[in-house]
Formats: sequence, structure tokens, C-alpha cells
Amino acid sequence: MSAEPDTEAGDVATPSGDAASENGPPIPDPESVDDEGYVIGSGRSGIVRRIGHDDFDPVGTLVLIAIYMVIVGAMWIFMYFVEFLGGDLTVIG
Amino acid sequence: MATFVDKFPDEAKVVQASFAVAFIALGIGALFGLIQALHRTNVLRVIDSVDYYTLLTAHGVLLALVFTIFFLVGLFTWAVTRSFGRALPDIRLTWAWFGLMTTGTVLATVAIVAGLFPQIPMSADVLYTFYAPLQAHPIFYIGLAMFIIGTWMAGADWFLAYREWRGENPDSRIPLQAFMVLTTMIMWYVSTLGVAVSVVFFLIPWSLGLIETVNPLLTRTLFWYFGHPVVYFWLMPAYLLWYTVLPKLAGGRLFSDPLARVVFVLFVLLSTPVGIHHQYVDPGIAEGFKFIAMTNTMFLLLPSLLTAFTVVASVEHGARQRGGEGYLSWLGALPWRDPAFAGMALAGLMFAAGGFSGMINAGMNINYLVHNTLWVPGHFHMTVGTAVALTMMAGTYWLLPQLTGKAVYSRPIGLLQVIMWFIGMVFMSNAMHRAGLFGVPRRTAEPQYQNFDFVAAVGSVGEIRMQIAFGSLLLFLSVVLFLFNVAATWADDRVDTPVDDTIPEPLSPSSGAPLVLDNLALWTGIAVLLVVLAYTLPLASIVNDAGLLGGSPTFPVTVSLEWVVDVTVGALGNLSLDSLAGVAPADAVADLVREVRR
Amino acid sequence: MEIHRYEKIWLAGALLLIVGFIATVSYGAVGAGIAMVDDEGGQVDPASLDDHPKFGEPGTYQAGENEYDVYVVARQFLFEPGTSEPIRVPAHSTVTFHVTSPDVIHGFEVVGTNANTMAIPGQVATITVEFGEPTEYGLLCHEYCGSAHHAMEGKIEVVPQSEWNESMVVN
Amino acid sequence: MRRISPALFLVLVAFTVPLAVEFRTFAGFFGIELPFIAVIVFEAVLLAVLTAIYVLGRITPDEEEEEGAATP
Repeated sequence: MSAEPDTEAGDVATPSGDAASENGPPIPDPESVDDEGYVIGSGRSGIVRRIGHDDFDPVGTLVLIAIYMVIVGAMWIFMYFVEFLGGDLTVIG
Repeated sequence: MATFVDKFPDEAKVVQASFAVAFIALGIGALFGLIQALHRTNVLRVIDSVDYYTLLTAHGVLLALVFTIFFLVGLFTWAVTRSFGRALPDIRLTWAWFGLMTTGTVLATVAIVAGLFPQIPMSADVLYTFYAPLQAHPIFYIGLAMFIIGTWMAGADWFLAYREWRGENPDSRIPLQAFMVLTTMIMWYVSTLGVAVSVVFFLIPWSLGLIETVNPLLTRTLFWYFGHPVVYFWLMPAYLLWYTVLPKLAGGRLFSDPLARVVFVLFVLLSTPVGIHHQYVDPGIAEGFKFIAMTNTMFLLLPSLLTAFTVVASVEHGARQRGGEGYLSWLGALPWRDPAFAGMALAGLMFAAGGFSGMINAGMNINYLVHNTLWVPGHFHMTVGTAVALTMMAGTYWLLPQLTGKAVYSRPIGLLQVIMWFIGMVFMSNAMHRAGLFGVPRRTAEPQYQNFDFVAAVGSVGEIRMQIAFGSLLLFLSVVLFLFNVAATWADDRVDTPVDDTIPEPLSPSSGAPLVLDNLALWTGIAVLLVVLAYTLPLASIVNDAGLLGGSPTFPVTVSLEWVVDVTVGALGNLSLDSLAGVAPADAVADLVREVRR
Repeated sequence: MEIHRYEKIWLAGALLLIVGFIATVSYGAVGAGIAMVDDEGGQVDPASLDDHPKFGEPGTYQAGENEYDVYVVARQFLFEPGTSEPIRVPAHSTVTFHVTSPDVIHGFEVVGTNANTMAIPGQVATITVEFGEPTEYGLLCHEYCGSAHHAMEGKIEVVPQSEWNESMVVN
Repeated sequence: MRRISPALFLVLVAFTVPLAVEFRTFAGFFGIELPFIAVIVFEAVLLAVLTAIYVLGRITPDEEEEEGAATP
């Protein structure tokens, strides 16, 4: 298992109430923390920097969905023209 | 640190009760799914093929209706209470609709399972689509009607909560989660109209014998008027979790609140006037109506494609905030050991694949290739079976601690479970798609025929059967692990901070969204208009073709075993007789069937 | 409402994809001449199929030079013709199937091909296909129709021209 | 060598399964008829590569310091 439990690594941690503020993670009590000190839902405890709205360009998303679009386009053309039109007994009337 | 159960104890009880019913249904449904998969692949047949259809009906109803919709009402009760930040108007009304829904579910399930015992003169082997003229016991239809009326009351409960909240906050924007709940319920009211008319005006009186005949195409079209929006009804809870919870789990913030609202409004508008794409190869419906349904369906891809962008962007934001770099290597910086995150991410990934096979189904004439073949279950086991079900299971790991104040029993088992589900589904669904392409039918107990053999394009038919059986085994084990983890969590004792349940503000807040988006009445009006445009003419042409009550007498499925045996024997007997004596076999069999049924 | 420019790119891409799908399907209908099953088959009284001129005597009918009509009754748990004796059509002919059902909704799938429709009581489904070389096709019901649904199957024999004789035609 | 957490390793293992299974369907597109063992061999190769990355990432702890808490 990973050597360093990350709950106290939240260097951005500031004592936060339970309001929907988005700064540091709550300090979970000992017995709720499992073997590697990970509390479900505490993805933000690994935050190392804050990215605001204006300086975030989801370039990775663009790459992923471009790949998805290419795959869908190619598969559609293959399914329609090779698998379907290339098939037998196509209904024509 | 106070979590949901501390602030809203009553509501937390209702949500827990809803989840309990959902998970019981999930357990039974998954067990039947395993028996079915092993049965149809001829790997292990423990039941009689006649009972396969009883299990299939139960599998469809319990998983696709009961598990998904009970999880939905639980999740929506949590979302409405949490986002309005106030208790529900009247907890008795909440328990009332929960009671009605549960009673309806029990009635329907009893009617279905009674089909396994021939001595009980009741059965509902009509599958979850209950196409007339196949007729189930009236209890089945009454149970379903009560279940749907219960969901209507739940919607009313949430709209009352909205009215009370609006009273105190006259000019603030509807909180995002509440907006999603309300728009989903609008879609639900518009779409359940079809099945309500079909069940209340036709099927219940018909099954009670009050009316003699039924127009099969009419009730079938009315079912599919409801049949497609119901798949979006299951999908919206998954979208609610993907939009408002997944970004937080990834350590990021929702990319755009306004876009989420636009997507949900598009679903209200477009999800109902498309039902005819389930009837592309039905006679009695003009090609023009099918083309309109296809165009609407294709534009219905838009909200899902927008969701793909927004959700992946939000997850990327989390990854980059956690130090992720590069075009794609940020994927490694995500909290993969959190089962809530990993489950939803894998569900989203599989939804992309399921989306593609849905595009094929939606293509009007390419549907000839795959209609009613195993390709279709391949498709929906990836969409409702994984995108919805796996997201619901993953969401449970994050929700249950808030509802009970207890930490999840074992995070590693949770992670193993979601991954096992993903792998099992890859095997089963890939094999189902390939089998569907060379013609293996769906909804069939023994897809092994005497007159012909299936020819597999890639790999052998036997190998595809093993792949389906192996995949279904992994899926069943995954559900067992899930139910064990949930039960163990329930049995645990409370801890102070079971979960990190805060939800950060979106990157671009709701104030950026045009105010018209919150005008629910406007969208309801437009949705009703689109439905009237899409459905008046087809329904009119069906009714004046074969009449409101058609001409199909009843075909009850309360079928005894002996009847089936002698019909099959009669048919086979004639096969051999035919080659010898050249007697016109068709009439002999027809007489046999007719006089047996009298 | 301010939309991120990547969002706009993706929106344009998605619309392109959608229009592409609709265009492909339209090409299939107009260019490749694929026709959907529709309501041209008309209605029929499911209770009295026996005295219907064609469905009373289901089988292959000659409709013109190398054109045939095949009337098939799909009933609980057999195709008539198809199950006890195969549907016979000559090779290299254009055949229109007329399929209906006297009892419940059945499916009509020619296995491994694109010929695929539903048999709905009261409605007649008509699909026209061109048969090629002499061969055999499987036929099965792919819509649940009762407890022996999985036994509902049949066969279509494409008979070489040389062996085709008038005995196989009903009219 | 880039360090991946055990959970990410498990997810990547899960991800090799569809790659292996769909690889055969993909080959089928071009008419290449791959036997079932090909899938198993391809899967074994993918797993070997993945385990190598995982193990290498583990045994070179020296890079541990400057990478910070990016991957818990």
C-alpha cells in the first residue's frame, strides 16, 4: 500500500466548517480512517494547487473526446457500410 | 462533524428504506440474471426452460424498474432535502408514497414469482414490457399502477418542498441538484401518461375481463411512448451523481452549472417524442413517423454528448488540482482507490461504449441488422446495467455513510467490486454484441435450434457462450461483494466523520445561467407540445386502422406444463409424420393447438 | 451564458456527428433503396385468418415474372409455412413476405441477414427481398410469445431454378 | 520510473481486459480470424508490461521525494 497516508498532506488545509466551502478537508477521527488513512470522498485532500475558472482549459478532455469521436465515426461507417449494407437480404420494398 | 443524518434524521430514514428495497431487488435480480445467463448458454441448466421466462420477467422488473427507481427516489429525497437545506414539507406524505410504491412492488413481484409454481393459478410471464395480447394476472398490472402512482406522489412531495423553498427565497436560483430532480420529474409526468393510459384504460379492464379484446399495436405504442423516457428516468440519477458528486470525488469542481441545466432541459423536451424508435420494424406504422422518431432520437444524443464533455472536464479539473500534468497523464493523478470515484469513472467509460451501440440501434434502417437480437441486451447492459447501476453502487459508497453516520466497512472490497463489475460487463457485453450480429435472438431460453446453426464471424459460437457465462459470473460475484459491504456498513457503529460530504461550488456558477432555464412551466409546455406533435398522428392512424380495442382475444400466460409438452410433441410429431405420409402438417398442428386451447 | 470555446468545438463536432448519422441513414433509404416495414401491408382480422384468401392457404404465390409473394402465419410456436415444411422460393427471385399472427406478437428473423420484422395480430408486415444463389436460411421468432417461444423456428430453402416446379407454388 | 498507486494499477489491469477482448473484434473487422488463445496471449503481454511499470515504479523510491503527494 502507498507509503504516505495523504490525509495530513493536505497542505492547503484550513479548518473548515461543514458548510459547502471548498477549502481544506475535514480532519476525520481515527477509527473512521481505513488502513491507508483514506476517507471515501476525500479526493480534495490530494489537492496541491487551486485552478480557478479563467485559468482552466480542459485540453485533456478535448483530446479524449476527439479520440472518442474518431472511434465512433469509424465504427459507424464500418457498421453501416460493411456489416449492414454488406449483409444479405436487405429489405428493399 | 455533522453529516446528513444528523441534520435530517427523518429524511435519512426514508432514503435508507428506499435503498434497502433497491438493494434487495438488486440481489434477487442479479441471482436470476446469473441463472438465466448459465441457462441460455447451456453451461448449467438448473431450471425448466418454461420458468426461464418467469425469471426473465422478474430480472427485468426487479432490476430495471424496482432497483433503479427505488434508488432514484432515495437519491432525489436526499438531493432535494440537502440542496433546499430544509426538511421535507410533511414526512408522512414521504412515507405514504414510499409505502404505496413498496406495496405495488410486492404485488407485482408476487404475481411474477407465482409463475414458478404451477399449482398457484397466477403468473405474469409477460416480461417487463408486458406486450398484449399476452396477458398477466391482474395483480401484476395493479401492482405496477400503484408503483407508478407512488412515484407521482414522490414528485408532488418534491414540488411541494420547492414551493415552500420558493416562498422563502423568491428571487434566488433553484439549487442545481433540486433543478435536476424537478426537471426529471416533469419528464416523468409527461412520459408516464402513455403507460398509465395503456394500463389503466386497456390492460387492467382487459385482464379483469371487463373488455374482450385489445389493440396490440396501440398498447405496444403506448408502452414505448413511456418506454424510452423511462431509460432517461434511470439515467438522471446517474447524471445527478456525475454532475454534482463526481467532480468533488475527483478533487475538482463542476465545470459549468448552466450547461448542466441546459442538458436537463433538453432531456425534458426530447426524451418522450422518440418512442417509435423501438418500433422501427413494426408493421402498421408509416415510415415517415419512424423517420421523425429517428431525427428526434439523434438530437437526443446531444445532451448526452454535452454531459460527456462537462463531466470529463470537471474530472480533469480535479486531476490537475491534484497535480496531474500533460494531455492524458493527468488520468493517473485521480483518486482511483476511492471506490465511489473509480466506480463512477468506469461507469462513464462504459457509457461511452454503450452510447455507440445505442447510435446503431437509433439508425432507422440499420436497425434491421440488430432488432431483437442479443445486440440489444448487449447495449442496455452497458447503459442501464453499468452506467446507471455501477454509478448507483459507487454513489452508495459515498451516500450510505451520510445516511447512517457509519464509515464504509471495507474500501478495498468496494474497489474490487466496482472493477470486477467492469470486467464482467466487458466480457458479457462484447459477446452479446457479437452474438447479436449473427442473429442470436434475445429473450430466448434456449437459443440453440435444430433447423440451422449460427455462423460466427469472429470466434466460435461456443466460445461466445462461454464468454457470456463467465461475464455473468463475475457480475454476480460483484453484486454479492457489494451487498456484503453494504450490510456490514449498516451493521457497524457510528463514527464522527464517516465521509467527506462537502460539495464545492461549480467553476462557472448558476448565476451565469439565463433565468429562462429555471422557468419550469415553460419547458413543460414545450415538452407537451413536442409530444403531441410526435404522437398524435401515429396513434390516430393506429386507432383508425384496427380500432381502439382491436380484435385480439386474450392469451393468458397461465400456462400449465402439460399444455406446452403436447403442443411441442404435436409439432415435432408432425415433422416426422410429414416426411412419411406427406399429410398437410400445418393444419394438423393448427387443429391440435386450437382444440388443446379450447 | 458564457460557453468555453472547447465546449463550442465539441458542440459543433457533436452536431456534425448527428447530421452525419441522419445523412447516412437517408442515403441508405434513398441511395441504397432500403425500405422500412410500414403500414402498406394493411390490416387483417386475426381471429378469422383461415378464410382470408391468402393467409387461409399460406405459402408461396407467383406474382409475376420471377416475383413471388410468400404468405406466412406466425402462430404460437410455429411458422406456417416454415416449421414443419420449409418456405421454398426459387433462386434469383424477388420475394415479398407477408407476415401476420392470429394470437400474440411474434418476431420474424431470417437468421444472419437483414430481413427482420414483427408479426403483430391484426397487422400485416410486408418485406421484399432479393434472393441470390441456392442456399438455406434459418428462420426464428425473436419476440417472446409464450412458454415454448424458444422452439419456434423454421427454414427457408432457396431452390435452384432447375429444380423449381409448379408444385411448390400454391396458386 | 513513473510511480502508480496500487489502485491505479488495479484499474489499469481492468482496462487491459477490454483492450484484449476488443483487439480480437477489431482484427475481425479486417477479416483476420484470431483464435481465442491470441486474446489470452495479448492479455498476458499487456499484464506483463503493466506489472513491469508498476514494479519498477515501486523499486525506485529515490524519485519519491520531488513528486509530492500527487498520487496518494
